[in-house]
Amino acid sequence: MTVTFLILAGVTIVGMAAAMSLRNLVHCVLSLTLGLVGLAGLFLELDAQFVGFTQILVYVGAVAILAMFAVMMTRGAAQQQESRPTSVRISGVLIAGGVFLVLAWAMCHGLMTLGAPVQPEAEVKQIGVALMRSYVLPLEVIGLLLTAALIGAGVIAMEEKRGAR
Amino acid sequence: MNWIVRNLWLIPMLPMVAAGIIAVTKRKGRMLAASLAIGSMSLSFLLSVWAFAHVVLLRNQGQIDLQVWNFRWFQFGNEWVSLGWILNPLTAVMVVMVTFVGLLIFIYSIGYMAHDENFTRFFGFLALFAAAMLGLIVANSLLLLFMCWEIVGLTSYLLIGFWYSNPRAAAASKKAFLTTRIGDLPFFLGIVWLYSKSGTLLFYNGGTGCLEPMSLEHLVAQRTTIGMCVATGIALLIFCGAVGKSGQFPLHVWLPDAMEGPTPVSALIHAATMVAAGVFLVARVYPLMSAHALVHGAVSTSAALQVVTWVGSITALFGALIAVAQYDIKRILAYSTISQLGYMMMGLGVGGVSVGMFHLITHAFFKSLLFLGAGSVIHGCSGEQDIRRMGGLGKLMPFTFATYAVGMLALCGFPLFFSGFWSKDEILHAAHVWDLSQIPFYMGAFAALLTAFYMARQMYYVFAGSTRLEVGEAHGDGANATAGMEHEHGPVPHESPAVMTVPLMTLAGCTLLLGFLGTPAWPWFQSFLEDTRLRVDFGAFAREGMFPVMISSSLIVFLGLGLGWWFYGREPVDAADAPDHLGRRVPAIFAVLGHAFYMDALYDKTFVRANIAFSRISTWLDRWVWNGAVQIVRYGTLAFAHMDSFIDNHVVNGAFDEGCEGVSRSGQILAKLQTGRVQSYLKVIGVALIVFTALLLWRANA
Amino acid sequence: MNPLTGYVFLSALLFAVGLAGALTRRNAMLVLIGIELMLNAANLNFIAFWRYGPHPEALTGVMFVIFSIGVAAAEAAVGLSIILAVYRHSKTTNLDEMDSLKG
Amino acid sequence: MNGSVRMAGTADQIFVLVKQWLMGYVPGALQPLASAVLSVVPVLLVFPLLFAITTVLERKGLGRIQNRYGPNRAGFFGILQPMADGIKSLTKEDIIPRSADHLVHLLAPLLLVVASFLVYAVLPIGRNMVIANLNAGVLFFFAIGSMVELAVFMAGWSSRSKYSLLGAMRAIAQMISYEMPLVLSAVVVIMAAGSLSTVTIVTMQATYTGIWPHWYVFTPWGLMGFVLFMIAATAESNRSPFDLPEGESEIIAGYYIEYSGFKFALFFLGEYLGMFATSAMAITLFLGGWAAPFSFLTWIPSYIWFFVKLLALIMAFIWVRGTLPRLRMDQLMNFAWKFMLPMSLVNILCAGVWHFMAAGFVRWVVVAVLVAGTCYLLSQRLKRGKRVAVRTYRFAS
Repeated sequence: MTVTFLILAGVTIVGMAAAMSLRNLVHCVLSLTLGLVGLAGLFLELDAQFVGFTQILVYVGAVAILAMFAVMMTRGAAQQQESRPTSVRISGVLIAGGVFLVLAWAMCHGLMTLGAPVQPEAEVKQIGVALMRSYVLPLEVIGLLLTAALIGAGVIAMEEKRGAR
Repeated sequence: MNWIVRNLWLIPMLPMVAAGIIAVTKRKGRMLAASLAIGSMSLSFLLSVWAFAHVVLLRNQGQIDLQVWNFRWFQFGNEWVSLGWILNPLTAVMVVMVTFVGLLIFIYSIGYMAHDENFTRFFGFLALFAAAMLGLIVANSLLLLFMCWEIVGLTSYLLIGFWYSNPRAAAASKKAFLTTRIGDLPFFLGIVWLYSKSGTLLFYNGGTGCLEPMSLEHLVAQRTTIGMCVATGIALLIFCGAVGKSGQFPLHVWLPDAMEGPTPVSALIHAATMVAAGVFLVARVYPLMSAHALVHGAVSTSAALQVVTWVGSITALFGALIAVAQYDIKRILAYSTISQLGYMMMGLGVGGVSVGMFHLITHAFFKSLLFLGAGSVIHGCSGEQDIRRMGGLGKLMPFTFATYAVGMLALCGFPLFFSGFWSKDEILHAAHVWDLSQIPFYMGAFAALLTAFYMARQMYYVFAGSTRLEVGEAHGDGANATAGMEHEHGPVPHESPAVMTVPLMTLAGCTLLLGFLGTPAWPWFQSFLEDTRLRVDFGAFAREGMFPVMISSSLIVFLGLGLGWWFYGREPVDAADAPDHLGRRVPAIFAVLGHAFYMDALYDKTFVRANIAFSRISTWLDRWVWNGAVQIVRYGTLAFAHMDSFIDNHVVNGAFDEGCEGVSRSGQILAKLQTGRVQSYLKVIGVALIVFTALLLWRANA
Repeated sequence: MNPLTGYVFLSALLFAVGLAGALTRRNAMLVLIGIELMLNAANLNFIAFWRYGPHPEALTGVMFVIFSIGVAAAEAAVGLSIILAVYRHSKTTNLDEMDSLKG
Repeated sequence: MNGSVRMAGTADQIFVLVKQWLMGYVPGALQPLASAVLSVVPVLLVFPLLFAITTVLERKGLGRIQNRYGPNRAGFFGILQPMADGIKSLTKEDIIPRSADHLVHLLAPLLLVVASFLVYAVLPIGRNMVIANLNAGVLFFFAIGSMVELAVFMAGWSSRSKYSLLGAMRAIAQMISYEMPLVLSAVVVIMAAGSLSTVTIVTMQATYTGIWPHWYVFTPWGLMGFVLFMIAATAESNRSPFDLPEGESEIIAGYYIEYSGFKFALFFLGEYLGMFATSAMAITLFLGGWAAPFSFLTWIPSYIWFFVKLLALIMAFIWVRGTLPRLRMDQLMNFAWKFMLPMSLVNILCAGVWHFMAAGFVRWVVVAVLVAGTCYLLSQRLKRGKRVAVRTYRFAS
């Protein structure tokens, strides 16, 4: 339980909580980015360099920007009607809290019996070799999925021609 | 095994590949198509020369000169179907001839077809034809031979109908295709019969091939129900194929009509190579043809060969008679081809492979020379084909005239210097010494007389006298080919370009020289084909009636030429519509000959009519008998269906409707939970997660 | 305390935060972001268990996270474009108003 | 490390030695922190100084290209011009639009500068001179580099001005489009070196055959990769001819139009730092990093070589800016998606072919033909249907 962990955890939690509670959508996305950077920091802290940098590249470089574009295109930043009945909000938060409690309970009882941690070797090269050897099929599948998602997203978001329907 | 034997398939495959590439070439790729076709043909020619040299070398070393390369193609049941190729003197001679003549005609075609918009397609077909023809020659399996045989027929169909917008060309191509098919059906039956009897279609396969003694003995030993031996039956069936393809007597009608195709096609396919395929086929299966004699030894000529001889001699005389009274320059040559093919068949029948094949080779050269010359004439006269409208071209087209004269003299069999003399003389001599009958000899001799006569007639009509060409009356095949050149050249006949005259001169040279390979004094060709010792022996002329036959045939030729001069050279034809000099004297006979003995009309009245009547009967049967049965079945089905639908409506559907009602009612109840709001669903999932995890943990702890 | 516990607790907390957001917010985009958060919480778990698990050399956790990031990227792209399409159609990104399948 | 320090000359390793000497005076507990500070501070000092030099260099260079003088009043030959600019921007009023989102408006330039500085962590400036030798160094570079887009968006959005928003949207569209060829063109080097570590990549290039170095730019795919990388880098740093997002004549200054004073200067700094960083990355990946161009020149300290190459690339940037006209938006996008992307993919393929073929002349010819042929075909496709003529200058002479 190092200081670094505490700082990063704090940043992540604050960022994510802000992302879920702020009123302005752009602020939400920006704080989400902050939270994700904090999470990437946690990955680095866990010696998973490759995953950490990939996290930044994908989430900050792509997903956040994509969300920004979506916000701008749906004028989400302009409309600020967050007037939900309090009962809905409370029930939602209660359920989330319940889930957290259950998970925490599970952790307290389940898994704290692991041995001493080994310093893992996660050289980028090893990851690459693993991706190309034992995980080559999932890699191909994910490539196909991403291609399909790229095309599908383009098709869905494309402006419909007037009178085409 | 020598490289060339293993890779003999390259010879047909190169033009095949070229044809494939040309098939996908755009119409504009004229130069590409021509160069591909000619390039592949040149390579094939080189390979053929190599193969030829290889065989000659083996022969000189005295080694066995029949080499085969067989492989298994596919399996059905326990049987393997094998294919293969063969290299022996017969193959070697034929591939060299076909590739050489083909190459020259390809080159000639560049000039002849220069103005045709389907130039590319033309070369594609030509290359495909060459591939199939070469495949036919190198095939060591009757099956492979038959496949190539059919492709050859197909390309012939395509090329005769090359100008398919011309209805006559379309009809001619159809006629050619159907007529040859009539011959191919018995051929195919013969193949099947042979396979069922001998179990293999390979010609030679180290002792187990169908043309090898073991199999032949087996075939001869068996008898059919009518008492004929099996070998003879099969041989006759195969010969039917040859009759169709080589335009022998009953099935010759397609060949004159095939002249609707472009002239290079006529030269290549319908004079030099394809029609000779029938002759080649008989030569190839000669052991089978002569099997009876081979085994029994006593009788010198087998029944099959007798049939071949008679059919050949009748055809020879028949074609020559008709050719006398034709006016179309290409039709004269076509009937002449029929006649000469008859000669070859006769030669095969009476004298064996070498006699027939020698005439085949020499004929290929001089007849393609004549056709190309005729093409040059047609080209020069802007598409005119009627000899009555030509005249006086000797001065205007000197090269064509000179080469045409060489071809004509060779065809007539002018003594000593022309190849036709030696090969025809060989046949006549063989017929003379035939021990069964003298009639084929006399028929052949008369045909030779007629040949000299009609060729002289044609020469006088076309090249002598004054020009009778009429402007703007062009018709026939050249009309298409030269449609665009009228304004370029004008109506005055002109010499053809070098790309056309050079092949002519090459062929003329060959025509002059080739005969010396097979003179009785130095019969290199015969010895090459039949594996006998070769020596120079001028004494051979004196052998057993050789000299008298030579003298008499020379006299016949001179007589024919003289008659030609008497009728046509003495007083030159001066008007296009003047009646024929011979026709004036014996109009009745001339008309019969001019209509080719009314064979087409006869077929029309008999076979075609019968066919139409039969199809009418078939239609009637179809409409009333078969259709009635179908109707009965239909009503039965309908009745059954009505019964079925009754059960369906009242029994099955009733139960199903009840079930559906239940589902629908329960669905209405459940639909109340379906708010359409994702988040409420998510909430349910969340609660479920809590509950189930809690339960799980509770159980685990308890 | 075991370092793993901290990470796992953090992950559970992040999951709960994401879930709370997904449950309470009305804007479809924010719900999507909440789902992304839950996914990332799971990723953190994977990495933590890989790091402190008995067989880190197997790289299973890392691989899982790499593929999960790929899937998440695809999901975000498709999800956001669906939101765009819906917005273009019904002029709203409010989930409460998107309760009809009829176009 | 000591071994390699001794191997190279003292002049080469002077900074490393000084750092080690200073570390000797630091108590053990503070060692990591002190080491980090001692590595970071020089970078924080040197590159802004380079920025200052570059501004004046650029203005003089552009002036020369455009037949005018450029700054020549402040100091000798205008050498003090950056100082004057800095003082001016520091003392200027910091105007924030009333409707702006204040926090985001403030954070945007900071994020830009921080991200731009962060990437220097993995750039090897000389032998043994790198702040952090990360396993995934190249990935780090691109990951942090992608943060710049966020900063640009923040700046454009928070200003509440249509020009800045338009500029930001253009900039992001452009940066996203060119980020892909940028990364993909770097992949060839990663394939060749078999490592994502910048230090390893440079070390692999710092060997020689005879006097010739093994830089990746001296292979067909390396040359093509370098060209693609530099084009994409130009677009990434929003410089001419890809300066649509801040095209002065169209949308005034793009996303930072509403900034003034020191924040404006920060944007300027961030952009130049980004340009230096991508140039330095290009040097690291393709031009052998700090390695000398010939084996007999290795006695010159490695960091000098690095800065010489960096300055050369900066000069090239200035030259390009002075000579090429700005592209249109559709041209920009067409070029990115129809030329750069397929070309970089084919380039990867070519690198693979290179890897699996036996070394020798044949490999050279095959790969060169592949690269050049694809390049030609793609450029022909791009040019299809367009009239392309040589530009004539009627008044320039």
